[in-house]
Amino acid sequence: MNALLLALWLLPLAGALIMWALGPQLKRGAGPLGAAIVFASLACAAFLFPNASNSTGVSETLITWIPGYTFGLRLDALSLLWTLIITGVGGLIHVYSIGYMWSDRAMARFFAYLNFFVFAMLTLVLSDNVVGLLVGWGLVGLASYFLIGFWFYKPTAVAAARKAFVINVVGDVGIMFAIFALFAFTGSISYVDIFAKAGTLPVGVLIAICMGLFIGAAAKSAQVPLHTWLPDAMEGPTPVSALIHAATMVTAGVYLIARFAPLYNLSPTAQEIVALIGGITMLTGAVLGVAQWDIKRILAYSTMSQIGYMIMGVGVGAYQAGVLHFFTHAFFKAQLFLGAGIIIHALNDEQDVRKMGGLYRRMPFAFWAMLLGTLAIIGFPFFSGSYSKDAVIYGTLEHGHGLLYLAGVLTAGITAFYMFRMIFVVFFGPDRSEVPDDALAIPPAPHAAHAEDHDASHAPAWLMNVPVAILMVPTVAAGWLSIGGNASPWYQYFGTMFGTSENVAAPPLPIPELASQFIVYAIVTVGVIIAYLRYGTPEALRDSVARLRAEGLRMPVALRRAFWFDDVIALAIVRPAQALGSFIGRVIDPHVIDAGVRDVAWFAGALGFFARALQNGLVRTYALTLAIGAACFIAYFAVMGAPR
Amino acid sequence: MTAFYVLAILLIASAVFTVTQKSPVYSVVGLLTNFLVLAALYFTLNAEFLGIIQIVVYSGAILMLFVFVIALLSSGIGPFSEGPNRLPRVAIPAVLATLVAFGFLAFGVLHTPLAPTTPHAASLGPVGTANVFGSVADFGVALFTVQLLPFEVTAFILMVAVIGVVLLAGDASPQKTRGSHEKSALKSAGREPIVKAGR
Amino acid sequence: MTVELTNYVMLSAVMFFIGVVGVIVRRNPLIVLMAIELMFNAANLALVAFSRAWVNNAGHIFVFLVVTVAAAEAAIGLAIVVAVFRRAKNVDLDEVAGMHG
Amino acid sequence: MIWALVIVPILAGLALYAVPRSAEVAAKWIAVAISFAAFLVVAFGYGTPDESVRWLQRPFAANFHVGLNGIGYWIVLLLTLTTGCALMVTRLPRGRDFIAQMLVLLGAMTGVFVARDLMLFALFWDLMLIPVFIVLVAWSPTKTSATAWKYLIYNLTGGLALLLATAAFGIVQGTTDVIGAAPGTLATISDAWSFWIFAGFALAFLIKTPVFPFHTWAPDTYADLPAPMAAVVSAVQSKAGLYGFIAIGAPLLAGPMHLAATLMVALGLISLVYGALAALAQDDAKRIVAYSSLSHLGLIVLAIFSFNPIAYGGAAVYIVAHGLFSAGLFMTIGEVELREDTRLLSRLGGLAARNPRLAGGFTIVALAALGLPGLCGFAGEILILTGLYQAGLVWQTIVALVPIVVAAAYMLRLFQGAMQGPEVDDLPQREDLSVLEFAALAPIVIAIVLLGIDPGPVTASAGRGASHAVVTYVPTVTRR
Repeated sequence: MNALLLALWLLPLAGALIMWALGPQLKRGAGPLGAAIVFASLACAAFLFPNASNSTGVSETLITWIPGYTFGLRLDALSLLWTLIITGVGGLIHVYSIGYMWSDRAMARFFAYLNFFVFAMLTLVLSDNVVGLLVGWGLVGLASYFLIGFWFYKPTAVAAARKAFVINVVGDVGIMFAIFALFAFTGSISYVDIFAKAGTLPVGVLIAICMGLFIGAAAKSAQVPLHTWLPDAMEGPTPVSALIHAATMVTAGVYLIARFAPLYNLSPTAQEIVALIGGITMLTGAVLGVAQWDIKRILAYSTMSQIGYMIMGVGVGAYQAGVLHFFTHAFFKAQLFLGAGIIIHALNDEQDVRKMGGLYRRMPFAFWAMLLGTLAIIGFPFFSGSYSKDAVIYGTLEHGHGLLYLAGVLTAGITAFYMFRMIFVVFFGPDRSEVPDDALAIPPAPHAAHAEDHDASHAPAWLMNVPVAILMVPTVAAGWLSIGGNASPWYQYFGTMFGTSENVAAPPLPIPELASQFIVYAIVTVGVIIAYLRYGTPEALRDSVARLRAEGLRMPVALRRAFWFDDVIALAIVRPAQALGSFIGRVIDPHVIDAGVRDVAWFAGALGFFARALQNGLVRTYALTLAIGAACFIAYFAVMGAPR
Repeated sequence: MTAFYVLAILLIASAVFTVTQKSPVYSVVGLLTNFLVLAALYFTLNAEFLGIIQIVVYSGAILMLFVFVIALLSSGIGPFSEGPNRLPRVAIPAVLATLVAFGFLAFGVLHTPLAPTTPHAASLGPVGTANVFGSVADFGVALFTVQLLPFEVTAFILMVAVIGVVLLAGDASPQKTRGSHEKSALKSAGREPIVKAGR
Repeated sequence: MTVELTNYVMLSAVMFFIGVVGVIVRRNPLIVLMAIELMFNAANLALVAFSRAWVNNAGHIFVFLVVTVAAAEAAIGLAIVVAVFRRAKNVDLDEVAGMHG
Repeated sequence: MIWALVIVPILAGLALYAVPRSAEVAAKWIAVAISFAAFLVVAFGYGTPDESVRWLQRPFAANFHVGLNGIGYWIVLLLTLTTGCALMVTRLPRGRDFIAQMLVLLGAMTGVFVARDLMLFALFWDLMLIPVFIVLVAWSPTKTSATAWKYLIYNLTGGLALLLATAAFGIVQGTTDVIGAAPGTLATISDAWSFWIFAGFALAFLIKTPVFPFHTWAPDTYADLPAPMAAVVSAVQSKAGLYGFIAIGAPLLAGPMHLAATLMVALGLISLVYGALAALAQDDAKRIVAYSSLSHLGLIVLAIFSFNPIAYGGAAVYIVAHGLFSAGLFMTIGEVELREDTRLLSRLGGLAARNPRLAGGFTIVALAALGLPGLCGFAGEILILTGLYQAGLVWQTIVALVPIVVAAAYMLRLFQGAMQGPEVDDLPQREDLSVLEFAALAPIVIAIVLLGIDPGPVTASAGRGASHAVVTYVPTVTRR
């Protein structure tokens, strides 16, 4: 049993080390090897399912640093869910990557990183203690760093990777603070001990801990204002975006808050803040999604928005609903990214939707994949997304957050609008790939040359299509697990694992769940219709070039600059820190501190100069000095008495 | 008691005379007086052997050395004509420091019990008797038994002094020695001489 | 009224400081050497007086040693004076400043 | 056997001057063999019985007393390992002489950490300055030896203070054979004396570490020292001061340690933030590492003066961890400089494309330095900060968290500036690490990972024994 758990955890690490060490020798063999290892992990998880799918699960103690700092593994219902997604969706994306990275010479390095990521993410969710979680937290950040900066000869990729890493370190620091407080008050880092003593924590400390954890969650899960790294992270290869920046890593924040439900339940204040930030992120992401032209950035902002839903869900205390949205989102967002990847790959790395158009005819498979994903994400009835999203939206109402409810409904409408905007612009209308950039008002961008690392051969198409096809099933059906409310398999699976929030004031519900669902559907329909009127009507499709050009030129500055988040952070934090750094390094250190020391040296020299004048070589001066010294001695002993 | 004060006045007067004379010859005479008076004081303090030593060694040997040197230097070209005073007001701080030191010393001496008795309280028998405190026998026994090591070290010091004097004064003309010849050539070329030449 | 030990010590101090002033103020090396001899003898006087008061002849021995050292010192000092005179034809201490820094 | 660890390298170093200049390779391999032999002796020699020979009886008792245990054991292990690895990659003009100096340095520094007598400690403390000074003069990249003098004057000032304090300690206590003595066997020193004795020790330790505002010698020294010696000096010599606080200050002078805590915590905190910010703006790769050392070592000072057992354990881990990754950083930067003839970030870039092995090694040491969870830097950091918080220094803990973010920024700037981005055309672009150079980096990387996974043995070595006195010290009300 334990061997299985260890194998589940360590297999991807072994794979990463093997591929890293043997990289050049493996050539394209690295891809299948990496995928096989991840599926082996999945098999281990499947074998463990019967024992692990409850709130205690299986566990294993590994290392003790000092008393209280004990590390171990723990696979319970929550971590099992994540494990299955990581290895399952991860395995499919591995297969897909074989095709996507076929012509990249650094394929072994890529799969080493991917396997390392899987290992890191498993460390995160399998850890039975908060420091182990932080280790996983840092390692997934590292894997993300490696993969965003995979094409390290592109300066934009390097900058994006650094930004992602540094912002994630901000999150790490938040979790570290929570660890210190937890250890100081409970004397342990393991979940079991912490939760056992959760009730004894003072209120202020509890809020501080929850906020520290939430800073970590916000940085990892791209919550406002720590979200700016996520759109930039799209510099990485598309399978990476699908795996790390959509399906798994960015949802770690949801895992963290669900994992620490026993603490959050005790602190309504912290819950309010979490839910509020989640709601703001949800809305911000959706609004910014409207303004994007890069297909991956559209998906990135939609990811941010959807994670906002999840965070809002777990924040208000609707843990099952939030986690369900993670579950369905993992499938349909992976689907969307992989579909986008097929398009990007076929168009030789063109990512601007204005240069696409009419792809329905050229790539029907990609179209259907994207359409299914879109229907799921907007919450179209009977698709997976509708169940989870409705559960989250209604959850806010159940826990008495009317304003968040309205925001959730509104966001659902905006989501429908920008997703169908993408569908119409990409798949319908004329092919605009030959239209010059000026005609579409696309600003010229320096193109980084990275052809040198490619060879000309192309992968068989099925390598990329099969994983997408497989993902179609859960994209449609994953939500069906939750049909039937509390009696459904989904709610039974978790049971009472999350406990209940302290603030169950049980407000009277203004509307029943079914009514809420219909409200959402209505708003979604409105969003789709607006998108159709604007981008999908025959006239709109006909003069799409002119319309897209006009839209690009008339885009409000606020949206174009993504609400100035980057600018404010740069102006308020990054620049001052750099300025202070150069001030210290170039002014204070050499000219104040070192100069102070030099002044002491100069003073000693000056003293020597005067002392030199005393050494005039005249015996009489020396004798006088001696006499004065002797007088001083005599005076001292005459006054103080003789030494005994 | 009267004797003490007479001797004390003589002692101080001769000391002052010694340091104030322009010519060293007069100073030597002052110093001689001083030593003789001191020897007398030693006798009053039962230190008969030291009194004799004082006359023999100091007055007889050391002062003779001074006289010889004065004679030697005077035979040259006016060596004692002094140049400009490089430390014109040195007397003021010197006297000041001395007075301060003396004041504190006096303060300390007057406020501290120095000895259980006055020097003449313990009666020791007349000076000149054998085997009494301070007699030659008493002194000799101490010197050759308990204090033997210091005595031998003294001998060593004297030997070193003899060698030193021979080295310093025996080198009649520096130009004749090869080493110092080269050195002086080097110095006159490069830097100031250690001892400035007279004008 | 007897002669106290204090009287001897004060006499010795006076003589000593006369020597000190002599050493500092005079520019003739021979007289400086003589002033040094005065200081030696002042110290000797104090030693002898203490020795008598404590009835302990260690002081006498010390005076004996001082006398021998003084003899050595005078010999060396005078030799230096002669050596300097040979080089400089002048023994004014204000002219002999080769040790200046 | 412990004495052999000290004497053999010094004698071998002096003997190397008898080897012909042309036999540089032989000299190098002799030195490498000696270092790794010493490493093995140390590795299997934990808790070897102390060796003691009578030295002085007056004015106080002092012995030639050496021992191999506690935190000193780990530092000596680190020292022999890093010296061996650094020697393997030494490629310098007048190589034989440089290697000889490295061996002397090895012996002298081993002496510092195995000495169990304060006088002996002070003796080796000054001895270990000499090879560094000689190398700074003889292998100076500039015409002047200003850096060498700066190094020497700073550290001799500290050495003098150390010597005076040791002498005072010996006179007051009657013996200096006290390092590692069982608690409670020594008489307590009166407040007036112990304060001044501690002040002397503290000045020496703060200069050596270095801690703001005594740090300005360090960036110059590290920048001018050839990379192999910079690696060893920054890895181990800078630990002498911290070792002193833990092994001498904490057990023997608990009272003044508590008295000085506020000041020391402030200095540690300033160093921590100041070093991190200064590192952000440097162009010279070695200076980035030098300032980052200032920052990291400030954290250890903070830990030592929190008087918390967990923080002491963390300090021990971080001492070893910092030794490992700063040695690794200086070695990799040395490799970069050998290849590209420069170490200015504004000139470097894109080396990873042609130097994957160098980039791989650089990645791991840089990640350890920025405190990536799972590597040794993190293990030390989190234990220290846990202890700090537990000791009630909440605000200090929060301030100490900020440089962790800054560390990520400057370390990535260093790594990416040299290794990533587009390739720079006007660089020589020489070949990747040879197998030998890779093998020299490998032990350090392995140690970084192992220590990051399980720092337990190291925490045990320093946490409880040495810190016992200072942790349990209850300040009595003293008259002022």
